[in-house]
Amino acid sequence: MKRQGIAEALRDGIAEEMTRDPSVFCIGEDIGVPGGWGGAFTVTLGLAEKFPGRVIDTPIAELGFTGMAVGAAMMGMRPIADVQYGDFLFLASDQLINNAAKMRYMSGGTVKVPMVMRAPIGATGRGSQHAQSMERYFIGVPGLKVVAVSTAYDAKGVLKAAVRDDNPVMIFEHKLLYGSKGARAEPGAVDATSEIPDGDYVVPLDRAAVRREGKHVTLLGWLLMAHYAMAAADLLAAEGIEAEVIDVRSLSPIDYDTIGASVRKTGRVLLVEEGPKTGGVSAEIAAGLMEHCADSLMAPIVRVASADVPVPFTPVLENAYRPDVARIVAAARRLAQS
Amino acid sequence: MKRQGIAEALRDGIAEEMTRDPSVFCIGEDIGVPGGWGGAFTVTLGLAEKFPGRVIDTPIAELGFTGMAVGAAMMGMRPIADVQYGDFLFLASDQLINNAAKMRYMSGGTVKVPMVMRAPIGATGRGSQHAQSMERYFIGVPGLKVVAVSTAYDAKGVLKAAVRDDNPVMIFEHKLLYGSKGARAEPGAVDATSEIPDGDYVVPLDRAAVRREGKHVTLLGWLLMAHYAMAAADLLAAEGIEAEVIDVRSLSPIDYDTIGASVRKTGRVLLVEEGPKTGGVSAEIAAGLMEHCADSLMAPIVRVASADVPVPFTPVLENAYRPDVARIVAAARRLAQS
Amino acid sequence: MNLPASSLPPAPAVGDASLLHRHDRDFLLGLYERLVLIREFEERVKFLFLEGTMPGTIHQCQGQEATAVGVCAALQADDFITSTFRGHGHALAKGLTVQEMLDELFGATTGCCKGKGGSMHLGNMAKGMVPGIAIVAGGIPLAAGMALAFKLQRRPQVVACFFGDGAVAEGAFHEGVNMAALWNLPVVLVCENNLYGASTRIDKVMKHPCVAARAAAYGFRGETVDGNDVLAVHAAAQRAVAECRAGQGPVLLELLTYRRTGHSRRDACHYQAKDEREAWFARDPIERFGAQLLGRSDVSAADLAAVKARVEQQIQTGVERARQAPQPTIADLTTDVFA
Amino acid sequence: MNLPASSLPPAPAVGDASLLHRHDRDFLLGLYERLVLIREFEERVKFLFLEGTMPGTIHQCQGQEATAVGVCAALQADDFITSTFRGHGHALAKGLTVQEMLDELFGATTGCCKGKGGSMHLGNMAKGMVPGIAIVAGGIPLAAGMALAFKLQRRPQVVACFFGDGAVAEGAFHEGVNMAALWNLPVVLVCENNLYGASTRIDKVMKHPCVAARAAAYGFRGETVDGNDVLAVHAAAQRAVAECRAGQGPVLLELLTYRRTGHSRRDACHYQAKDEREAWFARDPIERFGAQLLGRSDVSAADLAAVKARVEQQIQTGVERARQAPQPTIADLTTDVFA
Ligand SMILES: Cc1ncc(C[n+]2csc(CCOP(=O)(O)OP(=O)(O)O)c2C)c(N)n1
Ligand SMILES: Cc1ncc(C[n+]2csc(CCOP(=O)(O)OP(=O)(O)O)c2C)c(N)n1
Ligand SMILES: [Mg+2]
Ligand SMILES: [Mg+2]
Repeated sequence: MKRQGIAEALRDGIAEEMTRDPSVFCIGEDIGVPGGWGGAFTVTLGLAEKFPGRVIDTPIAELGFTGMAVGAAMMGMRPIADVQYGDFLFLASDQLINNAAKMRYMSGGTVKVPMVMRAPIGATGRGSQHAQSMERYFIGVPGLKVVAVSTAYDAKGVLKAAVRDDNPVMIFEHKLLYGSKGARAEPGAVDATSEIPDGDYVVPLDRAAVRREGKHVTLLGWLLMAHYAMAAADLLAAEGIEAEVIDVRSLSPIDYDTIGASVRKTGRVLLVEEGPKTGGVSAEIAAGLMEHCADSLMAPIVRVASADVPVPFTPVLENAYRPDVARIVAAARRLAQS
Repeated sequence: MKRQGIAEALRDGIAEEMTRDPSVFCIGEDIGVPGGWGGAFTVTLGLAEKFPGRVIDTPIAELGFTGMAVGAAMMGMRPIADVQYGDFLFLASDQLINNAAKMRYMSGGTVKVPMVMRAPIGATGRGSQHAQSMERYFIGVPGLKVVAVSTAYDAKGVLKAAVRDDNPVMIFEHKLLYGSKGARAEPGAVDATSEIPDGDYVVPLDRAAVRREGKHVTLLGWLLMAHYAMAAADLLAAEGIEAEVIDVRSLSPIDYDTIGASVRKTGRVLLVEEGPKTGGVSAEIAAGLMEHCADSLMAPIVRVASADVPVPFTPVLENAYRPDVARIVAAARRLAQS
Repeated sequence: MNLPASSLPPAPAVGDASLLHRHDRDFLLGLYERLVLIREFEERVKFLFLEGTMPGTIHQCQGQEATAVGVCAALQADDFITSTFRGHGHALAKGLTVQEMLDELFGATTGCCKGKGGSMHLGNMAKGMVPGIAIVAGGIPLAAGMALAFKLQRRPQVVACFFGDGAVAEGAFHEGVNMAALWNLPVVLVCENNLYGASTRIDKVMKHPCVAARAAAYGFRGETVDGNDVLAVHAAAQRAVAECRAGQGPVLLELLTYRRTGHSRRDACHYQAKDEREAWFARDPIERFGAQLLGRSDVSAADLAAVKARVEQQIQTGVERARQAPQPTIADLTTDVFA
Repeated sequence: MNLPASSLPPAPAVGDASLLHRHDRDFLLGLYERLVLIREFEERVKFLFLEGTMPGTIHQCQGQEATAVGVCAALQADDFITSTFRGHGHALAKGLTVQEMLDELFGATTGCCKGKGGSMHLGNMAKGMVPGIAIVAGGIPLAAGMALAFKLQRRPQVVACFFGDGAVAEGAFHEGVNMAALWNLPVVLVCENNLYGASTRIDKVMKHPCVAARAAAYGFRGETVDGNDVLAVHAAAQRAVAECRAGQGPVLLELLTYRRTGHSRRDACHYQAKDEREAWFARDPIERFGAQLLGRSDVSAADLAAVKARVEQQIQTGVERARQAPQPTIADLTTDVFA
């Protein structure tokens, strides 16, 4: 057992998978440069020295190296690719969506694409182009699995499960949760450390996690918003409102079993999402819950999300853009009383 | 007045705008080649001869020419760009989403990007990579307007409104609705011709269109599915179920006024979407309607959409993939009786 | 041969006769049979498409047969190719059967992709062909990645990546080729330069329209070859494959050729100049190779006729069976999404 | 100057002394002042960031001042530039004020982008600077499109597009540059080759790491220039701008330079070799130009000191005001999305 942050836990998870399986390798920008940072958020720090030739620094060419990861995966390798900021996935999305996700289907089930694509997201004082919540663009792509990790325990377990999965898996991570240290530390970071067991473990790619039990209202969130929802639940409890908090975690497929069970208990659902309200993952969950458990809903599902604007730079507006604990509490209170 | 199909109506609309405003020009692949096709679906046929130097054939470089359209728009031009198949938008999405959509905001309101991006979508016997319903990927992007046109009248009016709009506008068109002729005709095409008035007119970019009035259930669709919904309404009427059919048309922003009025009347909503069910535009509309008019809903909102799979080639499966009139009728019947 | 536009790459020298005598009769007749097979296959598919019995869309390669055949003849069975929307020729050259391809085009479950792929996505991994990538240039990074896998796995395989002249303008070309060059990956980058990307002539999309010359910018070797000379293609491909296997890849082969048929479906090619078409028709790869073969004492006109007859028979049988081949049921819709 | 890695582009010749005497004193002191302004601005911003009073992130250009200043001095006020995440120097060189920039960095509504842009997106359209594009190479197609607009509108403007050596590997470079070349667009493609893309050295990402040589593949002119010699940069930019205005664009200028500071924020540059850093520090663009200037009879050390004092004062005032500048209110969140 040791206490680790997400960056460390991912690093160990990658190292363990690389040790276990020689077909695993890393590919991305600035991930293994001597004297460098181990990627934008230190996740691969030291791995290049440990696994010579298996941590591949690429030119700045997201479409190209993503396509290479797809091709290598088809030939039996298990690449772990990453982009420095999720926003750059737009450059790579043709290879992810048109090739990685469809190759198995259009080959009649004869091709496998066991690759992992990691991407940091979240608004963090960098302005519009290094801030977007990208998960919405991938949950509607058949053939991709999409996961978001908000604790170090999950990060390691999901990473390992993803590496071992025979399909393309996208893992979204949040810049404020990495616990990156030193020069790469983030202002506004939130503690996402966990006790990490010593042995091997995986976290399934298709299960939500109940983080706190409650009976009045179900709060659904992921990444930073899962943490904010927990903080909100604390405050709500002081008012006598017992919120159940679920970290949705698996964004595609969505775990309607776990979430549905909660909804049947509370009858009230508040979705919390970082990213503009329109067209987000919350829309899918809201629509899906109406299909799965409309009978249990005692009030309309509510979404608390960011404003429908690009991410502003100035801290005043960035903070107003993103849901915060106060907004979650207020919305949950209204919902619980409705 | 003359009867025209969508391809012809768009062609005339573009020609009229180019005549009216010298800053309008077209940019794309194979759009103005002598002896060529006028783009993949004949929309720009003959325009290069009529407007020398203003119909620009590009190399096959979607990211590049989209970025050029953004840049030209910023300098006072009004480009109409197009991709041959919507599926190729993944290659261009960085310029659309990171630049076109954000430029105004991140400049503090000093930049304008008056550009139009047209894209044909829909499953049409071409296999997985020439078939996707792409609108889902753009409705959640603040700064973009997204429209889908299902009649020739709308196509021309929306095109003109989009050209005159000072913001980036994406227009989605459906391959089976163009009414393309000759060598570019499409098997399975549906008649989308309209009587086109002689004078100038525009269709607003933010209004849905009620296509048929009814009181038992509201069918919401766009593009091909708007036509299928109309056909379904005919069959439902024969059973005594009066369906109101709304062509959502404006996918971002969504016209909750028009749609909400219908929901308040019928209390029952069936969304029909081509494209995988998960993560589609229907999810947003369902979630939005819950927020806008939950009190009027007499039954949970239902989505009829394509299967969560890549688009299959073989006609048997492609037809099973996409919602058809029978599936819409069956779902509407169940809903009306619920 | 004269190319009308002066800005085009120089015409390759006329076929090197010595190549003909380096090979034995069976090998040469084998190449000839593949060429004829592709031509007849394409002609029959065109007919079936136009008559309306075959579904989908088509992008065909009549006139370009020598590129596919010449390159694939230089590969081993366990080497790979990647292909495009225009992949029928590549597939036949890499050893896919007429039957599995026709079944696929008819949407049958016995097709090489169970009917889920279709004309633009033909492939068979067991035979070393990745399903065609119909996104122009989309196969280039993919092939570079396959080659990276071979290198990391210390396997001797190479991958030949087919793409068109039009693909050279795409960012994917640039990114994929640069990394292949950087890491000396075993990928033969085969540009089938048929002078047109869809309806657009190459000189409208490249100011300096020699594709092979692009290799130098990335620091590796490129070569322009007469793509309508199957032996020249084969020889160039053999050199390239050998370099790749020796860890000296990649190599860019620009194969000059011409599409005799429409870009897709019913395209009448009005954008191709008449004199250009005629000049290229006069150097049809199959006629030329047939004439060359007859210059050998051990090949007769009857041999060539026998090849043609055999091929026609094979295709005829294939079509009859494909028309009867089993169609999928709705349960098949949701299989094969995840492994 | 010696570059440690033999595969790097040849070092440019030492500054051409004749250039110094082609210009008048005011022009030269003006250049010097811009250089010093950028350096002092960056140093102050770094301090503010590290002390924690300035929000956001920073990408700075200490050591590269001569590229921005030399290029922008060759432009007219109504010419445009596009920039990157590393845009402070470009902005000051194009005439943005210290105040509007500092206000932006402090997130104030009086900033050049009302605080909505931030360090990576500084710009001011009225002064000919598009907000910085922080997607590597994303500004290249954009600049080509701006140049296309100038051509279509028959306006005499040109656009100078700044990007780094790292951007050359991106598809956007390839696609944008190809079209700029095809259509002879008036865009000066300014590659600030500081030998590193983030932590990655150029020889790890290009086998043939001469950026200027890339132009030939696209059929236009490229030139490598000593990017730490402001007069050489200015002269090259003037030639390029003249060609562009004459309809003979584009031109690719590769400006060899070096980043003295971290890639971003607190980066300590451990990936830069010590001897390399020292070699480049010895050719600091400001010190060199200062020494050159003192070689003129009409420039004294006191002149240079006066420049520095003026700049420091300007920045000091700017910082004081920026700290007090009005912050947005929540109502501003949803404005400026649509025109
Ligand atoms: C990314 C992308 N853009 C556009 C198209 C549409 N398209 C299909 S084939 C083609 C022309 C390709 O030309 P080339 O690469 O020379 O191949 P050829 O058709 O000559 O075999 C185009 C533009 C596409 N399939 N993919
Ligand atoms: C598309 C994209 N990929 C990656 C990054 C992350 N990133 C920011 S700057 C940078 C290095 C850029 O190098 P170069 O172009 O040489 O410019 P320099 O930093 O040297 O000024 C990288 C990789 C980015 N901003 N955009
Ligand atoms: Mg071609
Ligand atoms: Mg650099």
